[in-house]
Amino acid sequence: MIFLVLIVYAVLILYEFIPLYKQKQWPEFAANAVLGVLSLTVAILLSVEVKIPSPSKPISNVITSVFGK
Amino acid sequence: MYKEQITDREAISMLLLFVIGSTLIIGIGGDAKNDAWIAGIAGILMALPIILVYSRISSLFPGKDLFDILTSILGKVFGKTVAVLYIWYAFHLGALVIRNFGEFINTVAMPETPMLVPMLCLGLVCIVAVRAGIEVLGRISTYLVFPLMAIIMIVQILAIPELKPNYIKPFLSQGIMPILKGGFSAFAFPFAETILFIAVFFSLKTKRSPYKVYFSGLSIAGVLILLLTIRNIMVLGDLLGRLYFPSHVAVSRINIGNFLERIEVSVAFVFIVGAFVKTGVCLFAACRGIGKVFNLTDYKPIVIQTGLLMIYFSYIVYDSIMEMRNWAFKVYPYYAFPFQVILPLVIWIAAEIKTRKKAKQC
Amino acid sequence: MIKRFRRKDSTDRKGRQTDQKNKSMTTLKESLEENIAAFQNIFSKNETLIIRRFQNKYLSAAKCCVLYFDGMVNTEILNENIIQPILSNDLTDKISSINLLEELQYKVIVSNNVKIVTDMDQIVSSAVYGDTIFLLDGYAKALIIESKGWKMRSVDEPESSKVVRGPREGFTESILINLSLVRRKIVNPDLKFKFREIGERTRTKVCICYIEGLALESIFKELEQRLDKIQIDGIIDSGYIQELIGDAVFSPFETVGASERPDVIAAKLLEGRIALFVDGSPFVLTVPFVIAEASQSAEDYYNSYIFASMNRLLRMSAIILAISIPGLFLAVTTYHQEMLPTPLLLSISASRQGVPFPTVVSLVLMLVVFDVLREAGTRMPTPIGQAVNIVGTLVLGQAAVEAKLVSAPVVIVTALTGILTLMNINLIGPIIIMRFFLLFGAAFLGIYGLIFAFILVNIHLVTLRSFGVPYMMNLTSVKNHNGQDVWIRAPWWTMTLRPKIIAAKNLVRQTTKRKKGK
Amino acid sequence: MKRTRMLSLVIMSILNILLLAGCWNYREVDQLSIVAGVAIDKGIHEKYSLSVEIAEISGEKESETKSKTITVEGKTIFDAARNAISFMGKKLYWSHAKVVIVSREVAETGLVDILDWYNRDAETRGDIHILVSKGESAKEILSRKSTTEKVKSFEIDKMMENQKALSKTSPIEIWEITNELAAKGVGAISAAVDLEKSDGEEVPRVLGTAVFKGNKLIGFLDADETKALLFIRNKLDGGILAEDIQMNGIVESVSLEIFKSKTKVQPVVSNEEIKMKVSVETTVAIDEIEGTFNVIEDEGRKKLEKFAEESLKSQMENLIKKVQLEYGVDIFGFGTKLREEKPKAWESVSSEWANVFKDIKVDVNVKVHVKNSAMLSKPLEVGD
Repeated sequence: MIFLVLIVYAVLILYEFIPLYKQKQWPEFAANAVLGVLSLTVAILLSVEVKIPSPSKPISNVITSVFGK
Repeated sequence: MYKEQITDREAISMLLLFVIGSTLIIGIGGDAKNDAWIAGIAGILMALPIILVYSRISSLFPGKDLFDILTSILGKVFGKTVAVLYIWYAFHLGALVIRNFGEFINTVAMPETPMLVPMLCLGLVCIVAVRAGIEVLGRISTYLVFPLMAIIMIVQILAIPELKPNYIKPFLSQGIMPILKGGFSAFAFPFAETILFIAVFFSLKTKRSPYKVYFSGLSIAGVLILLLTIRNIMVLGDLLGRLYFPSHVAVSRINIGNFLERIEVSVAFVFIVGAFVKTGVCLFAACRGIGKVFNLTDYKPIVIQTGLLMIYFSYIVYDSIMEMRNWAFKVYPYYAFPFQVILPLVIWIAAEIKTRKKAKQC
Repeated sequence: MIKRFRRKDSTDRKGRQTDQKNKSMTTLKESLEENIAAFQNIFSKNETLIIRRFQNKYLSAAKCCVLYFDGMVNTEILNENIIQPILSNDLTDKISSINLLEELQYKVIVSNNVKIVTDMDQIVSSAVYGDTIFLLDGYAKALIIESKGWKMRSVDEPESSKVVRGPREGFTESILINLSLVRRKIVNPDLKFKFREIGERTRTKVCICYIEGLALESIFKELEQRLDKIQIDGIIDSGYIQELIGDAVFSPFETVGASERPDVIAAKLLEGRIALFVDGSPFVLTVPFVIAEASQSAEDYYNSYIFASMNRLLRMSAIILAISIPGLFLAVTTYHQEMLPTPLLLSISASRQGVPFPTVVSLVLMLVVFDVLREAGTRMPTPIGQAVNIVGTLVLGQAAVEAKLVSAPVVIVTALTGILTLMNINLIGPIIIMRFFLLFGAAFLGIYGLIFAFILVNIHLVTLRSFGVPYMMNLTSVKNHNGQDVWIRAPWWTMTLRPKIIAAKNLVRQTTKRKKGK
Repeated sequence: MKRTRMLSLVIMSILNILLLAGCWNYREVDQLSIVAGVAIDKGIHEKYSLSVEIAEISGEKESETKSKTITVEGKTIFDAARNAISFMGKKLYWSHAKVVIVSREVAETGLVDILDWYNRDAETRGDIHILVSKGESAKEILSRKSTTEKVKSFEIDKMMENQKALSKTSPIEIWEITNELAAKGVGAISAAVDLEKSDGEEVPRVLGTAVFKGNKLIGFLDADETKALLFIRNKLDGGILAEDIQMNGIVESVSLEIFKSKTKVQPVVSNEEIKMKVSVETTVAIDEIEGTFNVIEDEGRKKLEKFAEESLKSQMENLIKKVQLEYGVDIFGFGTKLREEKPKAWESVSSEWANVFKDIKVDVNVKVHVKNSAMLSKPLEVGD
């Protein structure tokens, strides 16, 4: 699974980042890199089955405490 | 940047698909039981004034999207903060739709398939479409709206023998509260979600267009949703409130002469098309917002990463379908309220003041 | 990566071109023998070059020579209209010998098209194209006398698109005849022809043809620009150009239309399209091209509109079915068995007993086999082709089922899709590719995968444009008479407007709306 | 731009191919054992015993449908259904099942367990018929030799489908009975099936109705009572009324075929008292006259209509009385009608509806209209 993720991201880097780098679109490159690193981390965490906390739980807790059930 | 432009017709189709997309499958007004259709009407009525606000905001700033509007009336810092909030909302909503789809496939058709797989497929299709631009999304909506309407209508007609009109009686048996509650949840999901379209309508041609698009799109969608809700009530009766996906079960009851039966898959087509457009619009809004906040010239390069993040997020957003249902009906209306009502009202008032001032100066 | 290759290639080609240019850069001299020697040098090692020297009986100054290529010229024209008048007439009393070459051109040579030319390049290319070069001693000029006379196929019914009703002529390989075929149908000075040559080595004549006042200038300019960009050594068929000027390079869908029928081309010109004639090819290209055209047949416009609309609908639905049937079958039998009626499920189940391959594999296998048979059949001489068909359909299909290699329903599905595919002869390529795409979608996620694949195909189609015109144009529009010629063929009396966008300049096709032949 | 778009397509196809190796829900048709019907009994060792009839086609050219019945036990229905794997290797495929037969014993202990799984599971479908076996064992019914169809369950399904022309049982699908169990103010019913001797062999016969109180079986109605029940429930689409008609002291029989029947149940609330008004309007045709009475002429026809009306009325009244006294379950759906028409009155009685129902007054009105007399315009005449 993790290999698959890595392969896919390698392909993505080839076809997403390299053209941006060549065209010198730095803001795009930076934004993309930030998002890319984020998504790669999440993907790897998911592929090794780490449980990532969901934000919907706290939100729903807050709302039920405010408005009641 | 190449100026993208969509016609009114494309915008209406998109709005229509956006609104009916996941609603068809989840259903509205579950609390109100056999008065769900009244709840639907209540939801539409509640949505009308806020839709007016949305259209007004949109038409006050022709050629500008939500995020431009935010920065131009709320100032750079505050505007961008609100923009981030809307990006989050679009992102979250897109993830929820993907998740709904994943749960649907997992529950109804493919329990053995990991849920991530259908979600990934839906997400990838959306990424491809959004990367191609909002124009493509608009045009493909006009093409998909036809088979979709045809399917809905055919299924509706085929369901006529299964209808039991007495299920709809008595009216208002539960009192007015469940209806208001159901109406409110129908208002939040799906009608007021169209707030995201302000991020799309920069590409409309004329100033009047937002009104036309919002109203005709919503009225068609509203009528369709009402029709389907009434059908579901008449076919399913009391079972309605107990099902995760009422439309699916209602359609599965159809049996014409023992050969035209088991046509639930048609519902899946409607759902996929709707979910595709809805997720596409959400993804587009999120990407465009990110692009605006980071001052990018083009949002297209970040679509893939944002889309992937959206898919992953949808995977972790709920633990189970039970949580999803609870969230969709109980939590979501309140959670979405600021995005759908409070912030737009603030924006609207600020915008009116700003334009008045400008007019005076001239 | 592809770009890099292309760049390298083009520089290479330029090198060769200059090389060729140097060789023909010699200019004409006054001496006849020197000129002949120059030509012999240019066409060295070319034994089809024939040089005939002759002289007028009465005027010794009229010492001349004709050069031509054997087999390219009409020798009758050459003998009776050029050589004979110059050879045997008494030129002395008729003309002065001061400007002898022009005198000959005006008064002696009997030919419909004679030009005085000094440019060596032009002389060489016309000679190669079948004209005769006439050289006169003492003049550094040459006459080019038209004498093309090679053998040509006559105008007959096109093989690729036969009709029961409608004109039976088809284009030939000669560009001039082709142009005349269209010209005859649109007798109007607004019909414009613009020639150019493409191909560094083949010097293929290409003609852009359009109706002024109908065709969009922007599209015309775009076409010219794209033609300018072509740098290729040879054009053998219009297919080369079709691919070189097409919009979507990676798409299986054609974005340039091609037809073998003059009536079709004339009709398209009248709708505001631009046609591109290529010498040597009976297929004339049209731009812009939208997908709706692919399922239009010439006959639709000649038959009763009701029948034509029915045929059109059949063809359109055949496209959708041919793409989706294998995928649908696969999805239903392997993912959604509940969709089948019980007796059908039982019989499919029975027919699969003992078949080792999964349904996907056998479907792919059979579809490929069908395409192999189709491909084999099209290139075969007719009698052998029939044999191939019989072996393929009867023997292979039957035997495969009996040997339990595939199940009978798979064979049925394959045959059905095969026939449906052949209904739209113009779209065979895209249909086959799309079909496999949808099939894999179905194999992956059942009917949901199929729908996803379908949406992807749609996205692809929506992004396609042909010369700025959306490829899916008019498929869902009914406004402004745009949808009248897509899913159906509306009656002629209602089609008062041309399709928008394509003919944005002048939309009116008929001024009055007439009904019932009043 | 174009390149990247294409490449995302390519990535998707690569993913496809990579994952194709594990198409999770991919299953070939020949790997399924198609369940045609199921009979549920009390198990000997475990709680339930499931007898599953499996439809198969064998043979190459002259294919032949066959059926096989296997019996599995389990703690729950789903457990039993999965246990089947250990018997036959293949997984049972439930989407094409046609009937569920519940034994009397199981029905008496409660239906909910069975219905829940059937409605909850995604593979099983709600639109199949449910029957209660009058005899002890439900398995027996599936294991009898079938007469017309090769698969017993399909045959029973056909019987249920064609009941419309007979109206002696109440075909009901699982989702309907689920709805009725859940709904307030209506008691659940289902079709009943029994083994009967015919040509010296015991064959199943679908006849009568099973009546439930809550989700527990409390009794059966016979064929005629079922017809009356169907009349009141407005579920009657056909069937025969065989009427004995008395004229001048002689009794002869006339068969009337029901073409159309419409029943209106109207709750009437006056002075805290709830009354039900049942009005039936039936269109019939004379299809058989045993004897020579002229019931076709005006006078005779009026008489015939009257006879039919009265006998129908008494049948219905008897049934209502019987149900009120014996079972005390509102299988007619009066409560639902009351809820729909007079929600306020319903609110006041809903908590003790069972008791209210027992004493409720029902006013039955029947109108029979003879439409035609089939092919003959006169009764047959018998000469000397």
